[in-house]
Amino acid sequence: MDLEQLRKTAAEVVARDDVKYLIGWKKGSYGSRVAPAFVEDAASVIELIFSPSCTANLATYLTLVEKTPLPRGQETDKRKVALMAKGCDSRAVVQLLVEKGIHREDVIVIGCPCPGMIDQSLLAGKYGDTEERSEVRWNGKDFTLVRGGDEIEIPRNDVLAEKCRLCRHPNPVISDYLIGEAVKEWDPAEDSGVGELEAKDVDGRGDYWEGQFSRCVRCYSCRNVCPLCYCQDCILDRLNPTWINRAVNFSENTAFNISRAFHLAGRCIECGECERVCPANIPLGKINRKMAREVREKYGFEPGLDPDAEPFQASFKPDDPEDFIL
Amino acid sequence: MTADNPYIPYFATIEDSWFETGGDRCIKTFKVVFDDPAVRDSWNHKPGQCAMIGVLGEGESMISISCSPTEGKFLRFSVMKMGKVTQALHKLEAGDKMTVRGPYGNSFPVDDWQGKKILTIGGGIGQAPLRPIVEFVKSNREKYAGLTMIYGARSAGDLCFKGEFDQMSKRDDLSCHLTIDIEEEGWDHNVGFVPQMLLDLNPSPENTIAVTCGPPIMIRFVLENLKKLGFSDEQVYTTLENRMKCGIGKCGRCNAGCMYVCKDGPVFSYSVLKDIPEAFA
Amino acid sequence: MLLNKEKWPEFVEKLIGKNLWAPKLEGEAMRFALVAEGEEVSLEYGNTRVPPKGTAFPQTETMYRFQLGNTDMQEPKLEEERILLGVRPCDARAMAIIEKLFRWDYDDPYFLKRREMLTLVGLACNDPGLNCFCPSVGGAPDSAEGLDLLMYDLGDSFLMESVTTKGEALLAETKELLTDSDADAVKTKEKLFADAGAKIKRTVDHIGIPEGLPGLWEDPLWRRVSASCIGCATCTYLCPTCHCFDIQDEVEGFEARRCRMWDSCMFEEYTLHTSGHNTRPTRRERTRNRINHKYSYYVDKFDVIACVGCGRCINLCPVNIDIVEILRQVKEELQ
Amino acid sequence: MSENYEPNIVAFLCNWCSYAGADLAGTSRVQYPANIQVIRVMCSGRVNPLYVMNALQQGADGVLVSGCHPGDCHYMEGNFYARRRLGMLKDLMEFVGVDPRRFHMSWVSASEGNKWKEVVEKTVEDAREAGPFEGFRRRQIDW
Repeated sequence: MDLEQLRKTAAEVVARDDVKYLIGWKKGSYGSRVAPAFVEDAASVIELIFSPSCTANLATYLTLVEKTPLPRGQETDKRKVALMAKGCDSRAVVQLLVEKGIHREDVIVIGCPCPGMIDQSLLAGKYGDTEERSEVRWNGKDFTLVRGGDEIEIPRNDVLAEKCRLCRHPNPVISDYLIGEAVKEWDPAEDSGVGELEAKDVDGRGDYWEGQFSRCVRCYSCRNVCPLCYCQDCILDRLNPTWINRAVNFSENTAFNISRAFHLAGRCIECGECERVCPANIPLGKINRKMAREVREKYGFEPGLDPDAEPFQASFKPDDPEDFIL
Repeated sequence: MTADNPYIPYFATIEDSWFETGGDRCIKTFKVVFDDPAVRDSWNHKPGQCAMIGVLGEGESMISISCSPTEGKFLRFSVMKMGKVTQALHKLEAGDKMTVRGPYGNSFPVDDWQGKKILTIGGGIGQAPLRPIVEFVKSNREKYAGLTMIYGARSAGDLCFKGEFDQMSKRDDLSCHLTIDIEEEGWDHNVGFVPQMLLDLNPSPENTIAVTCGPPIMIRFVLENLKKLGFSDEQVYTTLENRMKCGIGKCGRCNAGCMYVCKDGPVFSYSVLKDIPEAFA
Repeated sequence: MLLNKEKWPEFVEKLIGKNLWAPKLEGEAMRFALVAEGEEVSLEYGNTRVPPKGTAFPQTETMYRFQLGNTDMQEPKLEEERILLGVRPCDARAMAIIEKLFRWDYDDPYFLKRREMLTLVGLACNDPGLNCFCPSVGGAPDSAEGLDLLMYDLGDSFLMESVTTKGEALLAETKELLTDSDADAVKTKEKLFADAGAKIKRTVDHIGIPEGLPGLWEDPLWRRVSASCIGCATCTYLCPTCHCFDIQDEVEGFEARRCRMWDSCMFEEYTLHTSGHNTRPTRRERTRNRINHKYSYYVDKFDVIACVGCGRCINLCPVNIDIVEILRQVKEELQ
Repeated sequence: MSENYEPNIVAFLCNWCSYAGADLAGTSRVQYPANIQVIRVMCSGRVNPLYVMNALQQGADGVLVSGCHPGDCHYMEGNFYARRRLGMLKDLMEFVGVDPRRFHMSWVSASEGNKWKEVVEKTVEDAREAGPFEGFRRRQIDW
């Protein structure tokens, strides 16, 4: 990744009058963590980075702006937001465009081709973690961990995030600026997580998910972090009528998780954020990927690729499969 | 609310209920009496306090007690139809039961105010917590130097406790000023906003306590205007309202700055409140 | 008293019949769970993912049951004694801290009863985690506050020190497994835990923060630190001192219950009035409230910081919002 | 499973076809199992997946959604949306461990009283085979 080019482009973009800020990455507070950066002026672009730690999906922030009532006479800030987008971030942007969650003219996409991101928990598990800042770099084929004065070679598959192993679109699908060269796409690994579950019988799967969903603490981080969960009025916060009780038990947790997954069927762009942030380690990605595959195979639809597509659940084809109908 | 569990409510039967205003967000007043005679006798609230009233199966809501303890062994609540609980409350009629626990919060220091002139400035449903003061002062009129009431609403139909004002304006030991925002037929009182009316009346701050309650925007301008009239911060009281669940300082959500509205409030002197920016959020 | 590690399985065995809860691996993380017959308890863990506050303040608990149209209310029976084995000192301290709130003027019967039924057997930290900062906020890797019994891992044995009569009773019950401690053991302990304290790298300088925080009300700092917040409840649900709850009625047919469940100040609807007005409308206000509540309001009311430095919110924040970093910035602004 | 277990089925029927079809079955005195509780909705496209889940949570052992045949929808295309959405819901529920025999969808027109009978029989039979639903049903409140 050419940081020089990134910062130069970023400086150029944030200097524009019609740009509010740029959402990118900066160093985090400890270890090899990174944190989202909101860059408002050209002087701050120096803090921008792009490294294998930038696993999260920044497209979330496009729809996370709370709209508070404005004092009389003030107008909403209609300036554009610039976004550093990997392959998966850009797919989220496209899907938001499809759903008219955002408008194309409101966003500037700075495409960052992505050679694959690390999973921090895998890294910490295998190579330890430190309070002191460290850095992970791409070194062509694998990763290098720079910690203290040491450089540790890390085989790619040791710490590669699951979503990246399965990734089919590492390059941004839309962009206004492209930083560096497009990366060579790799063959997605077989989705063994979903495969293993499919091999079980329905009761076996029920037991598996009961174990998982029972742990859910309903912190809603999966909902909040998801770039495509952006309803102003979420069914989960509704009290009247209360579809899903707020009580935390297996029944309500399952209802919550099914509705979350259902609302993302045909929309999920498989960025794996829900699974990454879950403090209870529930493999939410498996459900999402299963649904994404069903949609792909049965309906021939893949979300987040074509900004002019019809939203999957708000459209139909006369010849949709109906073998399940009595 | 039993001795060992403050979350268990008492049951109270609605003796009478009537609509104060109409419309989508209509206000209904309930006059309720506790089922348990022991509770009826031991219950002792002060003007300004609130109670958690609710309907089993729907939930509870913090509502100010809109009657003075001097009125009798009953409670009055004026409830605006807003959310899940208040909608359920509005379905109740005379003879139905509601749950009540409390009284919660601090109260207006009416005893400390003896010998002073009392000025209440209310807007809309904000008159509900002020009514106990008015009633309390009315029944202990000799202990107070004066009582002036300013009360306004959007329209004549939005005024609460209408029936009581005629009688009040006939008394010569207190003055009652009503106002509505927009002129309408058959209205022979003032027309204009409450803060403006306050300026027009120009009450003297001397030996006076001003108490205000109403929509946040009204409170803001009333406080400004009181300042213009020369009221010091210590002379001005207001009440706050936030979302509440427990009413006893446990559930955490009602704080404005370091003040828990359910326990440290709802009544605040402006001298305390002015240092808490969140109170005016 | 000393417990040789060879006797450890026997010690656990003795407690198992008594509703013993200990950290168990669930998913990829540790969580307190009931230990069944014949199970091994391992104390090889940093800290549990979800704090043990749930044993006294469950995520969802029934306050009372009733039938619609009936004035009869049944309260739950909370008379089940429970032993928690391997509680970290920070989590035990947190229990003591939130107990102050649950005793504030009105006694909270549910929390206090459940707390009374608990025996907390602590385990001092030999190897604190990388985001631990307990010494900065009044704790220590071997703090006994809130515990009934504290165990120190001395390598081949546990040094057991009772803190309360409950702890003493537990020691008395298992006395045939214990040997008297000696001066050496105490010396080893002191050395070990001085070292453990020294391993903690992260620090918070809270001097002046409780008084100074309200003065930073409109500081640009809050927008800066909350910009990346996604508004989830990870930091608050996993916080051992967060105690906010919501009360909801649940109805199934004519059977109903009023129950309470954890709530989080990071949720938008937490302070949302029915009118649509929100006193904390954006993540800026909500983040500000979280920090203020822990480091200022609670100090104002109960004279103790409502943060025990367990580091969970730092470890688990999806977007690396770091309370130590926020407090560093607060301190900077104050100077 | 007890010998005399009778499944509870909640059926969401569209107002224009399936409800009329069920009506016809009734007026024609077609005998079909009485395990079914009918909820009339204006269109099968109005059936929110939450309804299906809520029914299962609150004690249904099986759920049936029935609408007009493709192309016959009173609202032109409501049942096409329903087909896509509920088809996916079925896949999803199967993946998280809900027996696929518990959820069915059918097209029954206003004239198909006999088809209605077959659909109900099939649904009840499947639910009976699957047994009482214990999955994520709201369990008795327990302290």
